[in-house]
Amino acid sequence: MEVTNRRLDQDEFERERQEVLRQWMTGGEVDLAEAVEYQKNLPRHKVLAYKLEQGKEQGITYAQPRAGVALINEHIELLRFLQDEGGADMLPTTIDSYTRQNRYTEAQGGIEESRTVGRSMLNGFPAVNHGVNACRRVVESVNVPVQVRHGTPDARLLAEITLAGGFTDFEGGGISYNIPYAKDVPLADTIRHWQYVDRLVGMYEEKGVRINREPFGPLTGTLVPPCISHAVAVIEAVLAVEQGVKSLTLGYGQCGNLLQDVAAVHTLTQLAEEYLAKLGLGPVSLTTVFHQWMGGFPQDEAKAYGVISWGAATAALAKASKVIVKTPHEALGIPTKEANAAGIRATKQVLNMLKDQRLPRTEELKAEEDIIRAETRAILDKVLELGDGDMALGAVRSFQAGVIDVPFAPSRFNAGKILPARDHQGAVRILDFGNVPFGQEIRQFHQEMIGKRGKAESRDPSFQMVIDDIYAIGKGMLVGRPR
Amino acid sequence: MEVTNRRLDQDEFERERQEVLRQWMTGGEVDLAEAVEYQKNLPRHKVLAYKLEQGKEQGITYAQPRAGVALINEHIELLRFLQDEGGADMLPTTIDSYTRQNRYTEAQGGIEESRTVGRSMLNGFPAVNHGVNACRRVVESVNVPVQVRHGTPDARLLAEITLAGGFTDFEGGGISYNIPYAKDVPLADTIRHWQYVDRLVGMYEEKGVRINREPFGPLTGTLVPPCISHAVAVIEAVLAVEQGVKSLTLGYGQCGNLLQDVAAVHTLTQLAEEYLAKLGLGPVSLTTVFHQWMGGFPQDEAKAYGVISWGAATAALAKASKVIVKTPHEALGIPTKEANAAGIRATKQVLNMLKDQRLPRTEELKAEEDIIRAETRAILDKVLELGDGDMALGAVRSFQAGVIDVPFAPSRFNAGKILPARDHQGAVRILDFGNVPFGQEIRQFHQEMIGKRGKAESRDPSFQMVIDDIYAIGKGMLVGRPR
Amino acid sequence: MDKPTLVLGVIGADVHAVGNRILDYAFTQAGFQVINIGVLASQEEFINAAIETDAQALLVSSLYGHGEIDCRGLREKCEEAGIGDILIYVGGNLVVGKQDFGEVEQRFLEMGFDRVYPPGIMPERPIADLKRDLGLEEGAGGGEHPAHGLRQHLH
Amino acid sequence: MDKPTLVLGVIGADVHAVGNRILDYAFTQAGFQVINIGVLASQEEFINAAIETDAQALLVSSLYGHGEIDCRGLREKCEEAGIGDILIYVGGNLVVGKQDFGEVEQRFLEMGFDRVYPPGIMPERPIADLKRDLGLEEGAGGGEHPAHGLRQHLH
Ligand code: B12
Ligand code: B12
Repeated sequence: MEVTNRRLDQDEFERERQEVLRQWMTGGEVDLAEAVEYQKNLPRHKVLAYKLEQGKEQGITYAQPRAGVALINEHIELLRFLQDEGGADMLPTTIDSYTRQNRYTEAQGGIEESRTVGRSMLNGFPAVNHGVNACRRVVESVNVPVQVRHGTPDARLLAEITLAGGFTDFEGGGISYNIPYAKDVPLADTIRHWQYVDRLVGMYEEKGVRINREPFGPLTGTLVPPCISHAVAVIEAVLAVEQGVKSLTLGYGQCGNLLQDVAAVHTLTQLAEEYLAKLGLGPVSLTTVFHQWMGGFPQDEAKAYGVISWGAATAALAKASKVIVKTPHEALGIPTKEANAAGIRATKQVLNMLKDQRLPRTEELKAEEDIIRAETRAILDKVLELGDGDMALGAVRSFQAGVIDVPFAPSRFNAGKILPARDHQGAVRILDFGNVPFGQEIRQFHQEMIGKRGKAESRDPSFQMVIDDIYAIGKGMLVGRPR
Repeated sequence: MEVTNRRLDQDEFERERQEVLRQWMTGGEVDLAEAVEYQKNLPRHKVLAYKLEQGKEQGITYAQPRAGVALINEHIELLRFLQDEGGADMLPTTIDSYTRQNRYTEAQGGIEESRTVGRSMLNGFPAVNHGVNACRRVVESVNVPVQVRHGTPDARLLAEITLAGGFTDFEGGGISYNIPYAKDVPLADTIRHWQYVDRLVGMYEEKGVRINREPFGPLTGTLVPPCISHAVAVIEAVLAVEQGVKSLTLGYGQCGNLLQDVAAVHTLTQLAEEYLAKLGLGPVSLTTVFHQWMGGFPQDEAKAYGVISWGAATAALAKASKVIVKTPHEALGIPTKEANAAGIRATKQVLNMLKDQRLPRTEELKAEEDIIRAETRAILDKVLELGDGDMALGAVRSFQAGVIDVPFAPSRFNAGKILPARDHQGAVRILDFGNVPFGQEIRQFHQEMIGKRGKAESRDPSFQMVIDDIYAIGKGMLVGRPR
Repeated sequence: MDKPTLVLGVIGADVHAVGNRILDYAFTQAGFQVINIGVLASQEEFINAAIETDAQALLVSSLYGHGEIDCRGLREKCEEAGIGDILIYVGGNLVVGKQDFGEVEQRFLEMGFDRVYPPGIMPERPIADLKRDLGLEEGAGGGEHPAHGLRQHLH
Repeated sequence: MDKPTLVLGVIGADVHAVGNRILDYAFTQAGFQVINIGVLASQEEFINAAIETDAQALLVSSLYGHGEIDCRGLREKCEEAGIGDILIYVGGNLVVGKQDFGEVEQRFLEMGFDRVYPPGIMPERPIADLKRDLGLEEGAGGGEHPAHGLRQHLH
């Protein structure tokens, strides 16, 4: 399949839509006109895009958890708990892994088994199997906006059902929900599937309903250099806006070095605006989401609180629009609702305390911003070049060529040649560039930064250093020093 | 009594010493020559001064808890637990409140009752009652240095017993352990009593034993502006060095605004060096201790972790030599050993992650440093003026005149006219100066900063604002905004 | 009518002064005459101040953990001094460590306190309670609070 | 002597790839021939790879919580395929949520796994275990690990 960054043809979309809605029986519950009415009747405080805009004006960083269980009542109970006991500003519905792979029959099995054993056997909420009305029950049971969070390469049916079901925000994208979440799915396919999702959102938009879209920033969550995730975020923003999306939250996963993380948040929307303008797209409303450290966590809960709080502090100092919260159970398993609420409360304490503080602009911060901008532009300009000016085509070809390369990604459509490592201050740099198209200056910068660390540790940078960095935070460090 | 900053006369000291050692029966166990031998035989890694110097070279921020219970075995068990399960870099022995008031008979009652009911009825370890050998058992039971932490206006006997008992660090000072810890004790008396303690430390020093001294930085722990605690810390440093102390750790209690806190840590030893040099004292080894927020804590443990972690982050970014750790039980009561160890682990996770990061020097940071320096000098120069060049005399007269004024202090020898309040970014400023001798420029700065906040909150700064700020962190905020 | 008078202080070897200052302010604002004997206050100081000022209530703070030891016998001493019926409230962090508040309350009620407050209580509730217990609130009389009733019963 | 061969993969709809990459590296470094079938691997893929390469062990990862569902029947399928005696290790975050590991281990042992590892295990222990279970370590034989013994017993 070839894919280009053009708005989907309406007739083609309608034909495809009929197929999509037949993928599982609950597809029959979707009626777009009625869904638009339903969405329009939601009070403003339950619409994520409005809440984000409000927060942006007031300089607030919101806190949002991840959460989802197999059964409806239990899921509602969970969300209410996170709202009331955690103080979540916005809620999620995290989708289970079978649904993410469109394995609805297995999801059904998981639902039934959960009923039998009396605990959730699924790692999320199987929204497709539950259907439109169940989703509405969820949305109506809480007082804050609810977003769909998942990791689904082909999320067309999931989008149909959850948007008709009253969710006002939909995470993911054709790259960010493929490369870290699939092994064998061609990128052109998922980009095409996500054009469908974005087009659907565009249709809601045209009928007066604002749905926010959120490309998944952290990718594999493990030592992803900001330029890589920024490049993906910008591409997904461009693709979404082309399909008529008007409200986007761009994501970034904490790396752990304060300056690098703040610089990353600062540059993220700037770069998106830059490329949207360059391609004649927009205007759109852009906000940011900061993910607390997405890689391996310490098992000890007290240490996990330390990691969580440091993420909250960075998000606040960077003035991200919202922060996705981890929990003290992270290293062990899906959190109990109590542990989840506790993660939110620790986060909000820090966010509130830092609400009116920000990291002052310094030479060092500016230098980090400059390098992220230069790196991201180097990648994105190459993407446009490879795509003959088309971002979709360019994205597919860039992954083929390793121009974009996501560390540790499971997809065979990802080159997997890049190797990241931390520098002496813990910023994530690149040890092996693979085919990422950096000029001499940028390469030298990375080599020097990692070189300094190697010197301090009296060892040559190697894959062992990368492994040490992967384990580091879980072992209570940021930089994986040799013992 | 009048007190001057002169080294105590040796004969007078010896006479006084005989009296002091007779204040409680355990005084008879002290034999200075033997104690010096004992101290000299301690391995270096158990001597706090050496550990601090080592850390300073390596840019490490150490973590130290507070802890103490009534009975010896339980106390040892507690310290071991904090060392092994918490990873404490250095240990405390926190003294109970009866001992702090020299009420050894009541302390004895507390010991006995603790034995009977099987839980500690005292809020600390009654070291005087337990005596020299018990202290040595404590010191010998652990692998890291142990410090005496208390709040004792007259700590002469406590110092005699604990230093002979192998503790290598002694917290407190004639001002910092009077004004926040007493109601009716004249300042001249406590300064004089602490000259004794410092002289005792000086004698150990002269015999080749290095004992570190740590003035108590946070004072009342509640919205104390940095200039006030810095002025006290510098005075106590000067007094200590005059008596022969060679190793000092100066303290500061977190206020919560990152820039102000980092600026405070940066300026603290600078100012001490400046005044020591001015008075022809030194050289001495100076390090810093940063106290995680010392005022009212949130009751919720998750929120408390947030406060604790933010304190750890600030300490690390400021590169304090050590940080005193709070626990998730802070708002409720003396922590269990588990809660105490958890506080240390959360702290160390953050310290380790930020070990190689520091807050870059910016205009804003420099401005905060400048204002703290200007304020502290204004106070200290007035102290010297009032004391005709003598810091001890000047301190007494300054408290009388309200030139130094500690917010919310219980002592009637403290003017109690100053009122602090937070500015819009949460930095602690001064709303009512009382008699603190600031020039027009500094006054205007504080008024403007608090004024801006008042404007944002549409209210005039008042005592209600101060109350709101006192409650704020406990309620999950930094700045006490009106509801 | 004269303002109702209360004696406020922090008992024992306790120096926690911040809450004391706020309580002073809040009860004064609420229309009480506050006799604040400050920190490090002995049982005798509370009683003497109450007798001298003809106070209707003692507000005893204990933050530092020795509250149980320090408060023992206060009711009896009041009785001996002829003010056995005075209201006595106690609040703060009354015992060493994080203990179940229900049990702590029970212990202090049995020691003769009329009302016992958990850690970190805001002034509003004790102010309302005191007004009610002193019969100052419209249509309200003392004793309907279960804890208060219990103390009456125990004595 | 040929290198001992093992099949490594992440079972079910699970895409967690980082641990897989490290295990690949670590077991290769330790002298094994690693056949890495990657993430999203079905039971059939494990078995086919094992038969094709004549592997002595399966190293099954499950991180995402559905491990219990995904792993059920694997031992039986191996038996049907004629490799019923192959060593099967499993590790990762095997179940949904933070559960008592002893119970989780028991459940997987009963499902026919030889060794079951708790979350976040470092490669050193499984490498040593596998060497021992394959009789590659000097003076060591299989089966002295209690868990291993138990599985033998259950089958
Ligand atoms: C990074 C990460 C991700 C990344 C993965 C990127 C990628 N493609 O690899 C992203 C963000 C995409 C992701 C997605 C999801 N994740 Co995830 N993820 C993690 C995280 C934070 C770290 C995993 C990791 O890389 N660790 C580092 C490596 C080196 O360690 P490891 O994987 O544990 O492997 C080591 C050992 O366990 C052991 N080991 C592993 N397998 C085996 C097998 C054998 C035989 C042996 C001997 C040893 C062994 O050896 C390895 C090397 O030391 C963990 C939590 C954590 N651990 O902190 C959650 C976690 C595994 N994820 C989880 C979940 C639920 C999901 C999602 C469903 C999303 C959600 N609901 O939140 C999706 C699932 C997608 C899917 N279909 O699989 C849960 C699983 C819950 C549970 N079991 O109860 C966890 C535990 C987080 C949590 N507490 O909720 N995740
Ligand atoms: C600030 C502080 C200090 C400062 C006090 C400065 C000063 N002179 O005021 C300093 C640093 C000097 C200090 C010293 C000590 N402290 Co201190 N301190 C605190 C802290 C952090 C805040 C107290 C505070 O000001 N809160 C704000 C005010 C507004 O709230 P409040 O005091 O609780 O009062 C309110 C209510 O409780 C209520 N209330 C109080 N009394 C009464 C009475 C009545 C009748 C009513 C109705 C209501 C009421 O109304 C008040 C207004 O809302 C608390 C922990 C916490 N709460 O977070 C520990 C705490 C009280 N301290 C404690 C201890 C043990 C000590 C020390 C012994 C040192 C040590 N071992 O760590 C010494 C004791 C010295 C002494 N002899 O008393 C413990 C007590 C433990 C326990 N009960 O089990 C606490 C709980 C900390 C802890 N978890 O270990 N402390």
